[in-house]
Amino acid sequence: MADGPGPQTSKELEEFRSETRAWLEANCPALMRTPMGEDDAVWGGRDWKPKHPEQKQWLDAMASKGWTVPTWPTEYGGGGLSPQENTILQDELRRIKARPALMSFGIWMFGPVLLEYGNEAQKKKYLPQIARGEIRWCQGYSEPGAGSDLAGLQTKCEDKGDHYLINGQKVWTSYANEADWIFCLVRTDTKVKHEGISFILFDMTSPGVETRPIKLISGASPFCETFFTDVKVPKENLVGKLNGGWEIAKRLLMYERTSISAGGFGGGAGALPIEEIAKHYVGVEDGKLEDRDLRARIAAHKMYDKAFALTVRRAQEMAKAGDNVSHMASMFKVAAATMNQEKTELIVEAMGNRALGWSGDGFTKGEILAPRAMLRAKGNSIEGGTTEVNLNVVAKRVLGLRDHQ
Amino acid sequence: MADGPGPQTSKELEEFRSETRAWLEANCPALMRTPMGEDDAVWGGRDWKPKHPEQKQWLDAMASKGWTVPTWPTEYGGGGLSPQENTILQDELRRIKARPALMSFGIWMFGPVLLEYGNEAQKKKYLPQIARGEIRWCQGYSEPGAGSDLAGLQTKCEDKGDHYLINGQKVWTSYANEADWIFCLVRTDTKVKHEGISFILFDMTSPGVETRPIKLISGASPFCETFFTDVKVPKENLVGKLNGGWEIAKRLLMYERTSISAGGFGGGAGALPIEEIAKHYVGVEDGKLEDRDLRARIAAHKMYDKAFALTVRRAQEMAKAGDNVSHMASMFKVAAATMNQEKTELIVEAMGNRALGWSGDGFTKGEILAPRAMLRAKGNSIEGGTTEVNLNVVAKRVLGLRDHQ
Amino acid sequence: MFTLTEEHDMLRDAARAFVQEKMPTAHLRAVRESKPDGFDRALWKEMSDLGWAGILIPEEHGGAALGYVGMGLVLEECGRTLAPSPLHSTALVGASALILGGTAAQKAEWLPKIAAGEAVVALAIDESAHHAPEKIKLDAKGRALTGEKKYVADGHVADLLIVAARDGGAVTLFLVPARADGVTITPLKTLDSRGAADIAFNGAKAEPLGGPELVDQVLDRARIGLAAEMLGQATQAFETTSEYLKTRTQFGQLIGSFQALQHRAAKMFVELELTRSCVLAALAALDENRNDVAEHASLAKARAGETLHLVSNEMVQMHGGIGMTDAADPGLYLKRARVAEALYGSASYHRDRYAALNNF
Amino acid sequence: MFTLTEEHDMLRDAARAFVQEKMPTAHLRAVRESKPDGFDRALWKEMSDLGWAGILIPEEHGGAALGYVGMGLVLEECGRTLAPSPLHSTALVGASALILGGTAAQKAEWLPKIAAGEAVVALAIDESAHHAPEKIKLDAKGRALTGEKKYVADGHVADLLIVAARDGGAVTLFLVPARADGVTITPLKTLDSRGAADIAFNGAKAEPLGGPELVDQVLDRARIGLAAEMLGQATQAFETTSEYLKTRTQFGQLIGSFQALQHRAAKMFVELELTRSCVLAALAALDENRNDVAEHASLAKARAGETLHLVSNEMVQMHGGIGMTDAADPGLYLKRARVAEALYGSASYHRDRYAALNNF
Repeated sequence: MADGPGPQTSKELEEFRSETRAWLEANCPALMRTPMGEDDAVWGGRDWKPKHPEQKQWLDAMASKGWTVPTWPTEYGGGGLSPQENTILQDELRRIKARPALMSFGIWMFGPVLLEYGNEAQKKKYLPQIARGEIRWCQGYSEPGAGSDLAGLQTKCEDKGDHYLINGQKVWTSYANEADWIFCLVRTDTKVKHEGISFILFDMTSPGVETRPIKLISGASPFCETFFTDVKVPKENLVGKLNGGWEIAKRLLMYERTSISAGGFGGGAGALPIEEIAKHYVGVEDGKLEDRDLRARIAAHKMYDKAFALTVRRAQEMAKAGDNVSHMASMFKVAAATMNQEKTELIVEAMGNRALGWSGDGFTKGEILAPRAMLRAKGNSIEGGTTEVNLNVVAKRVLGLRDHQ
Repeated sequence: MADGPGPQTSKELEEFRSETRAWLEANCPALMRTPMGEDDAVWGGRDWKPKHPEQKQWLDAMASKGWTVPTWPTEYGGGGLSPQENTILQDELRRIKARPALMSFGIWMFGPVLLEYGNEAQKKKYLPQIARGEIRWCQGYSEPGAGSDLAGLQTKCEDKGDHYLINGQKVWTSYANEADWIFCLVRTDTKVKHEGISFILFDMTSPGVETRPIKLISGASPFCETFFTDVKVPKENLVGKLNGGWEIAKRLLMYERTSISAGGFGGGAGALPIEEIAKHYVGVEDGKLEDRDLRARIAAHKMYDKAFALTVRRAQEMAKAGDNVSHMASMFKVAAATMNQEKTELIVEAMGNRALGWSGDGFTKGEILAPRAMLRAKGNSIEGGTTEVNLNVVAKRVLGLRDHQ
Repeated sequence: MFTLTEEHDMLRDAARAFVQEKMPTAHLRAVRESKPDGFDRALWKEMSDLGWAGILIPEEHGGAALGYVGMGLVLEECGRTLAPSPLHSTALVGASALILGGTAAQKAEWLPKIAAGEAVVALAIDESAHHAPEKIKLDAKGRALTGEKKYVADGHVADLLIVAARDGGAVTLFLVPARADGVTITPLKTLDSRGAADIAFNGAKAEPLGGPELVDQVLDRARIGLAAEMLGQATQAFETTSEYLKTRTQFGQLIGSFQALQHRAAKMFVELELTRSCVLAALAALDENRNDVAEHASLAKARAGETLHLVSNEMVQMHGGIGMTDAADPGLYLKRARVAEALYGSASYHRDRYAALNNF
Repeated sequence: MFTLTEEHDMLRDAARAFVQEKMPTAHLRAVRESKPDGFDRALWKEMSDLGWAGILIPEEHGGAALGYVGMGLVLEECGRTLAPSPLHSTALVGASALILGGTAAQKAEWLPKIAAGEAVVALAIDESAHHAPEKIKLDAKGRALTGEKKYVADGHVADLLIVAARDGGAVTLFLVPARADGVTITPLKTLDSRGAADIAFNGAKAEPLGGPELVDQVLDRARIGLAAEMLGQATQAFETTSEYLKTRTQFGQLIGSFQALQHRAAKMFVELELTRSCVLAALAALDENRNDVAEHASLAKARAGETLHLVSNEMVQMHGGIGMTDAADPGLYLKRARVAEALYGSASYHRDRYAALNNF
């Protein structure tokens, strides 16, 4: 393994580190270095009202450097950083425990595919808005009859000469009721399946767009049903070729899986390690959890958790060394879902009847969150590609097993 | 649920019980009431040499009453007992801990289908020989290319006018090297699959029959490869219709699954309950197995085991009450295999390094048997229909799920 | 052991017809929205009029004396649709405690009220987050109770409390009217919408009920009855899911035609059949007054818990996104499952107990 | 942490070429039939000549000083074909004990012999059926050993024994030449055909080696090295099985096209990738001299044990009847798997230890 000369010398990188550290020290408000509560995430968008002025201050500072999207090119609002510089930036952000300046499907999913598939006008128009958190995007993918079988989608997009006309229904649109624009898969040819899909963008305030939040078993409503009735969309809003959307869709799904797995799923009451929760609710005898059966299962889970974290790190090191690790995305998605479901179930079990509350004063706030986190986690093996679909992908693309012939 | 009058009054049945008890007391030799060792099973057959004279004495006594096959009609060597009488006989045999007088694939599998599908001449000829243990049968089913997909068998059977000519190869023929006759599936039409199979019988001493024992991972060789080269078979040895063998084959498989599940798999070192083995090798602390993780898993296994035994009993009671329980055969096969594999693995784990011996004086006889029983048990989910095939059967026939259309 | 009498068959058929018609899952949704008690008192009266509240109660006290197998069949049918009512706490647990341990006067006072659906009874056992009857501390010296009980099922609606407490050495049961002085009931809003209560006792006057062995006897009945309800839940969850597999299409195929799902469904079927045997055997063991009731109770509760856990998770997963919505049924089964799994001892608790009962 | 050096890559490639050519599974079969030692001394000499016996040993004592990552890579390759040799007992465990705890004289005496493949070393730890270093009783008062050791890997062929014993309070390690007076070695015929020994000590004279913390250090190295070998076994068992799924036909289809098998194969792949990370991280932790070696060792050994258990069982099942025959490879992997799972602590042992290391 030759140590070829990198694009930057280690001296240059060290300089970047000290400059970055100084800048962060000067520009990250104190409040933005404290732990985040449930509602403290900043998603930006036209209607965003900061909960604290520091949120806006921090977002604007980061956006001014292009550091909400550090590796995007500077001409599109990015920071233009090299991978090494970005690693340093992330290190330094972690060091001061800075909150994310901006959460965004535009950053995680839409931006990367637009960089690859968009035309120059589209990139110029949309990417800087994403980087600055001005426009909040949502994803129009699943439909009632097209979940795992995404390519079975039916939302119709007709060419009306000077515009497209869209009719149909999407479901599981995350935060559609709070989003400004949507990136959307539509059917532009009904005679073929995968080859009849296009990737299109439009404003959620367009006439004919309606959203209806879906109440989940956990009690929350982060998703919507979204209805399109004769929605007119300018022709320049098509990304890539007409009927060429499936390739873009798959690429975007890859970014989605990676971002879900790498970030882990939301933990709910998971701020404390399981074993501390268990010690509190189960009790300890001779230094060991009293329920030895549960203890063994918690230990097995923690080992799985650690093995997963080590594997993420291994994949990162491999990627840095130039290896292709795209085959690992489906594996991470499966493992991350399994792990989060196991964790939230173990917490519920460890808390016994204190995790059986739904609301009210009889339980602490953490006790109320535990079963909701468990319920929420059931979706981890469904959203962003079901575990079944991801196991199919591993079997076929990674292991080379074939379908029935 | 009406309590209709049974075929026999309870007074008659009580008389049968006392007569049976007296007869067994007089006719079951003392040695035949002691626990069986590894090589004490009586399989009968032309070449059988009893290890002890009592074995022959016991077999002859039982055969004289027709009680080796208690429910078969008396004209075919059976006991002609009603189901209630048979239950009483089995009770009384268990009461004195009598060894089985005769083990036989003829009794468990071939006899029942011959009673159903054979013609009068065949029943008269073969069934009494089975009942008396004079002829030992083996089963010619699997082939190297036809395991789970049994109907893919290729052993060719040609009509040569006054006889059939058989060429081909079978595998997994239990004790073929010790059997006198074989019941065998052969291909009599190569143009169709299931409809080209016939069920035929022949003498293993026929010219052109050759057997070769297969050594298993457990070290034992209970199965053979069996080769047929121009074996001539009389035409009257066909059972049922030409090309009508698949129906008979399936019926026989049902008997096989039922006999495997009801009898359980051979236990090897399993004479002692797992927890007693574990107490000996793992140690006890405060009355509990020291390895609490293993203890929880042994408890879970024992509960599964008990649940299985209760389910067998429930099915028996349902059958007795006239319910159709044939849909439970595949379920029992799956559960029995799982259970026996779990049991033998837990024993090996509990015995630690004492279950890692293969031979020699460094280990006790029971210690040597434990890993061999574990290895042998791996076949439980393969033989008599794999677990995969049985799960398919449950999904399709019991749950009504369909194949891809 | 597994044979039902004609009376049992009739009882089950009647229960199924009633529950399916009057208490489908939509009824639970209605109760969740509008009944803070966690059940519908008018329907509970109807159930009592059908004789269910008195299934275990001798005829002399107004009951039908149909035994635990009969009780189990009705609980199973109620489990199928998650029908909320005080049937388990009152007609099974409460009635059992009084029948087994009550004096003639106590029986005469309470059993007719129970059979008539006029008194709701709750058993107060646990004092911490986990089921641990061997650790009960509630003090009953001088027949005055002092201490706390946690998550008492139907404690928020009970008329009569049966309280496990320690009078000197052994733990025994005591009767306390729920509205007596010194009893403070804190209602809980629970995951399964049925409600429960934390209860504090501050010198509440109590009448003793039977001796120390009564605690185990009553708890084992509670466990077995709950296992029967859980069997019904798991069976229905499985059947609803099987139906969905036969109707939902993806990739141009019914999802039930995918072999990976077929095998998972087949394995659930095996688990359900095994669990059914355990539950029926445990109910029969009660009616037959056998000496291995404890073992049967732990077996039934542990296996029902494991099976329901598996099936409720698979129900959500196999329903996909739909299964995550509050508007669909899987969430309701999942929530009730987690409550039932924990009540009267988790599978982990009963594995431990089963091992102890088998001396290892 | 996971990045290999060029030297490591070369070492692994050389090991793979050698093992695949000279020690395929057919070699284990040959050893099983004709070598009561459980390995081939000529091939062990060749392995030593390639420098493997001295991978850990400093250059001044004739070794290559390539560290634990290098050692792990070679052990993994040996695991792939179940290649039998004293590499683990001698080059890893024996060398580690001497390097970490030996005096200058002890090192000078033994390390060159180990590096040259001239001395086989065995670590004698367990005294009962299970790995339990905290319960060691073997008495070392007055530097004379008395007691018994069970199932000492390579104990039947060792020249030098490293023995854990108690001199007064704490357990420490001692050196005893295998042919010394007072040492009685009973060879064992083992499931994996490699052999082992029960060893009795009756006043055998012993030299102390290092202090009490040495026992844990050496055991953790043994566990991590064995986990690397097990990773190789599991990886090859999986790859052989995957290939079989792509060639075996039933019902007119490759069996690997059945979705139920595809999902099981995919899950095994996930387990293998997670286990690989644990093993590599543990080896790196040794080379980096980190303070969390104990946790890494238990993680690697437990996960390698669980993964190998799963994969070895699936290997037999997916091969069907063929998998049950002695002539096919699955049985060989299964047998070695069960031995490796038990040595130096089962998954159950290491779950317990991991929990204890994490204070719960």
